[in-house]
Amino acid sequence: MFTLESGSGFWNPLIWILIIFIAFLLFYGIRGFGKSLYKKGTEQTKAFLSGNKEAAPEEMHVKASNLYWGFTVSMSSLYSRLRKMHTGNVSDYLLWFIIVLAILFLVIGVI
Amino acid sequence: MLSELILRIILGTLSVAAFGVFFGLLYKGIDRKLSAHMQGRIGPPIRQPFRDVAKLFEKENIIPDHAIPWVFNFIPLVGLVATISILLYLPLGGFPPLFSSGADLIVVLYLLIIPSLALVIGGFSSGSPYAIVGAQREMATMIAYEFPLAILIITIAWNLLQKGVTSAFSFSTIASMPVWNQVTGPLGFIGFAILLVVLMLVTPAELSKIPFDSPEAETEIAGGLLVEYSGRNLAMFYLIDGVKTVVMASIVVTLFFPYNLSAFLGLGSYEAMIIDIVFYLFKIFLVILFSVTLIRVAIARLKIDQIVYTYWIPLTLASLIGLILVMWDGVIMNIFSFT
Amino acid sequence: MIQYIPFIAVVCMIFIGLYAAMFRRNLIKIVIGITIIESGVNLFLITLGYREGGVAPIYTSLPSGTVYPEQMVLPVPQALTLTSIVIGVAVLALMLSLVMHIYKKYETLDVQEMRRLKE
Amino acid sequence: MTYLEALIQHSVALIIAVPLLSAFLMPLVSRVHPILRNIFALLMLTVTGCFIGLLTTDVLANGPRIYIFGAKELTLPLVRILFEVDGINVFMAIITIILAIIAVIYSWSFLDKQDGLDKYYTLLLLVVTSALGMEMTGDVFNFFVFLEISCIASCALIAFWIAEGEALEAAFKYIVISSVGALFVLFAVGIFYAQYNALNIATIAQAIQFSFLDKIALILLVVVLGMKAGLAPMHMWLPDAYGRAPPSVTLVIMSATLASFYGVLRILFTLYGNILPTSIRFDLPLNVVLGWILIVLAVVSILIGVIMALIQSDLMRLIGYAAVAEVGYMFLAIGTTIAALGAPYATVALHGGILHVLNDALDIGLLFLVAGAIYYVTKKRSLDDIGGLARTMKFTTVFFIIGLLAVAGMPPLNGFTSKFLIYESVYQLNPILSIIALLCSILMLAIFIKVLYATFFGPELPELKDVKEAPKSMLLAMGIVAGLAIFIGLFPNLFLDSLVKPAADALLNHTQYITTIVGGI
Repeated sequence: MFTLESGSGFWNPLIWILIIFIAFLLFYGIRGFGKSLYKKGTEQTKAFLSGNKEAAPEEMHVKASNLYWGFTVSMSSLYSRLRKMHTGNVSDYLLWFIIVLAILFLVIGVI
Repeated sequence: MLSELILRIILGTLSVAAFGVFFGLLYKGIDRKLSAHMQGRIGPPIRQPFRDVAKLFEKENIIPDHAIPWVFNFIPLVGLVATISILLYLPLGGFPPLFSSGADLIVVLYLLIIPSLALVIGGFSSGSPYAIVGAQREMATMIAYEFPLAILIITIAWNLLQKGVTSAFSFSTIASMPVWNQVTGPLGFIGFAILLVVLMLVTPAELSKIPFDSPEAETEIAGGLLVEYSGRNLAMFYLIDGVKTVVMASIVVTLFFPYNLSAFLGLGSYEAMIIDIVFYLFKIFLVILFSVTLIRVAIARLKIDQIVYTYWIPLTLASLIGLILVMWDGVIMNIFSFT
Repeated sequence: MIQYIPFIAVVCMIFIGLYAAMFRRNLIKIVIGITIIESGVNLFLITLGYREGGVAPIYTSLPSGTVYPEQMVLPVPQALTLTSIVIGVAVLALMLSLVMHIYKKYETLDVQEMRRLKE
Repeated sequence: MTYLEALIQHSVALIIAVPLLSAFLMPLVSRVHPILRNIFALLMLTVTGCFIGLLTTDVLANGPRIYIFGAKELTLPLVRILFEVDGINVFMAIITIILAIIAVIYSWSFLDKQDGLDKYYTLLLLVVTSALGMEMTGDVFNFFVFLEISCIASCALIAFWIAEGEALEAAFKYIVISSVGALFVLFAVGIFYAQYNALNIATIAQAIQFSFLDKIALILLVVVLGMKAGLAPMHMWLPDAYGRAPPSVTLVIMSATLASFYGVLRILFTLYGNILPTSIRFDLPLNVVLGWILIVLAVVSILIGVIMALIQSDLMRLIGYAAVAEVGYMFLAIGTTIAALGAPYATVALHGGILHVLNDALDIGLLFLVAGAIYYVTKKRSLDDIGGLARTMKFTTVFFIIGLLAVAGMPPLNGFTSKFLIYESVYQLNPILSIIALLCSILMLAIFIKVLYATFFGPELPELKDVKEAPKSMLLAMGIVAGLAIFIGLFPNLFLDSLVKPAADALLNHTQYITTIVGGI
């Protein structure tokens, strides 16, 4: 009754939640055997920077626009094309609307 | 009925967790020993991973200044728990899955994301520049290998669907109808062979092993994601790594080699059980040997853009070719039979 | 042929309006373009309501000799057009007030300059 | 007739009347006291919600219900304004009212320091009215009128932060796009009236012939409503408008957007339901051609939404692009349903698509609420200027993580349930569709993980040292949505069986909709 069935597969969230809950209890208990202490406020809690000096917080924080830099650079040709498409000009918005209308008109109306 | 189900869930979870952790660490030991021998070293004893975990539990559990403590502590547990939960849906040791109607291939594909996601969030929450670089790379790797993996999973299900199976994504269906028995001609066979190779190459990235371990590259970003983790939190990630190895190997075995020896040999109940479990462990060992140990000994680490390229261009193309071959499989045979 | 002229006018008006909205750079002209489209559509609706030999559907002032109610025109298109005109006025007022405010902020009416939101 | 029966019978009209009248009472009420104004808005929407609840129980038990304005019985000629309500209508009405109530709760503290709030609430209630009207009317011209009301009211609301030039720009773009679109809808209405002398959906659907003019009307309606729903490549207004409106407004505009999506469903399944299987040329049935067109546009939406969201640095705009991708998933599902009309998996895809409407509203809504909370405490839009908020905004962080996992379709949240149904049905039409859907949902995860890191993690920034947790009413609003998201994720069948399946049946079984009216004359 609580299984979501798609005809090709199934998914029962409740069983999964129970499993997760029990496993969580188990491993939380196991984790409790570990040592929880550390020396607060000492050199220990500084970020590891291979011995370099720590920068100011603003510089330590990687900015959002730099985050998937590698991905955006490797797809830069696609992005330049998409940027060109999103002109921000309201006339172009209308133009796209008319283009889609025309294509559909050709596909359904004429053919 | 309900209490029976709950009992089944509790016992199943506990036993599968024990199984996953034990064999995960054991195979890790075997893997380390073997790769050491391949490199001409003696290597650590096989029980070394168990000692590592025990030792990590005795170490200080440092929470760095820039970390968000509650996320930092919580996320390794979530990752481990989610990884364990996958094992309950897989056919282990030749037995049908414990909760065969609980989750299917698509769900498991998503559940497999959670450990990697835990690594990413843990890395991001630790506030170290190295960890952030590592987390970005892990995310990029994840996007990269999901593409061929998705193609592969959909292909297997689609092929079963063409055979008139209703639950094409169910693990028990897939295990009872091995893909090799479903092909009608050489094209399908070649297609599935390509897909098997793809899956074997996705496995090391899923487990972030060399050559796809740039998220944790010790030599350049000092352990990446895990650089700030220590003590019991690191032990949790260590366990995730071990359990995930078993999970991935079990998925490979279920998708491509779900055969059992007992039916073949015609054995009785107890012998059958034992021989199936042994055979299953052996199959897992083979998968780990080929897709983890051999690859990581033979190849050097790839850069992150090379990883993305490898998965998005050659492997995606290969799996698409596999998909097309599988789709053509029956069609070509029909053409021949018509003429 | 003569009965098609309104429809041709409708199509022409819609295309003129679209042209103005798409290729004119002045915001006011874009607004005018939209009103032209609207007038075209209104003309279309009104044209649909025309019946040969029909009379206005007003009981008190029926011409003598009308066949009731067959000759009476169904007043739906007129009602639609009235509604549409009212809505059109609201839209026009809103658009013009927006244009006014945009001119205050951007100090231009060029649609090419009004592109702070893009990508 | 008992009191309750009368209430149920008139609830159809009251659902429109209550928010409409309270919208115009709002300026008077807000003269008295601002808090009274807030309570009044909340109360009236709750009353509307109760009527919707009553109507839902009745419609699900007794089938479609008609309400004729100004007459007791249906008479010929059928030019009366009439509302017809069946499973899909009440489903959409429930989504609209949930979003509206949450928006009002949220704006309680979100906009407390702004002026012009009496007009704000008036317009907000008008958008809600128009969305409900679009979702319940049984008349194409009425649909146009409500579309225009929603367009005018939403446009004014988008320009609510009038001090920013960008808000005006977004509003102007929105109204240009919407009014041109609405005029084309009116043109299509004219075409229907010219051919069938009727404005009633059921009457037109019964008589529809698929002449050349009908083709034009179909194309106009589908493209315009697709544009209003945010289908690529006509989606550009959506990130502009969603990104610049106050997030509480975005929620109600989203309900108007989803009402347009409902319009597409109604037009395809009911209005053209009789002639969907007719072949147009080359032995290609209309449903296959139309279905594949929708699928192609949907895949383009998913890809563009996800890819463009990756490079956004403005948080609300980023979520706007994610909303485009989510709309793509819905269209993917209904495109598959139409292309494979009659196949068993088509029904599953439709269930997934309809459930995804609810999930999309909740998930994207939750993300917008979180973005609004971040804007409220930091007064910064760009992701590049914020960081380390998880230390002070614990609850908001948790809500954002829930929203992130839900929108990326991670189990066990609600986004997964509908995407699960979509993946496991569309692959039967073509495996590539499922592959793209799967991949893009993982890309979506990557995008929002980036947002999670950039806003909530990282070192404590000195300029954001003294930010506080968002006010209670905003937390309450986020909490309600997050709770709903988790609840649907854990008990999907509850919603699937009680609401989604009747809605899908109402769409697939279009003759019932027609005979309820045509048979009643």
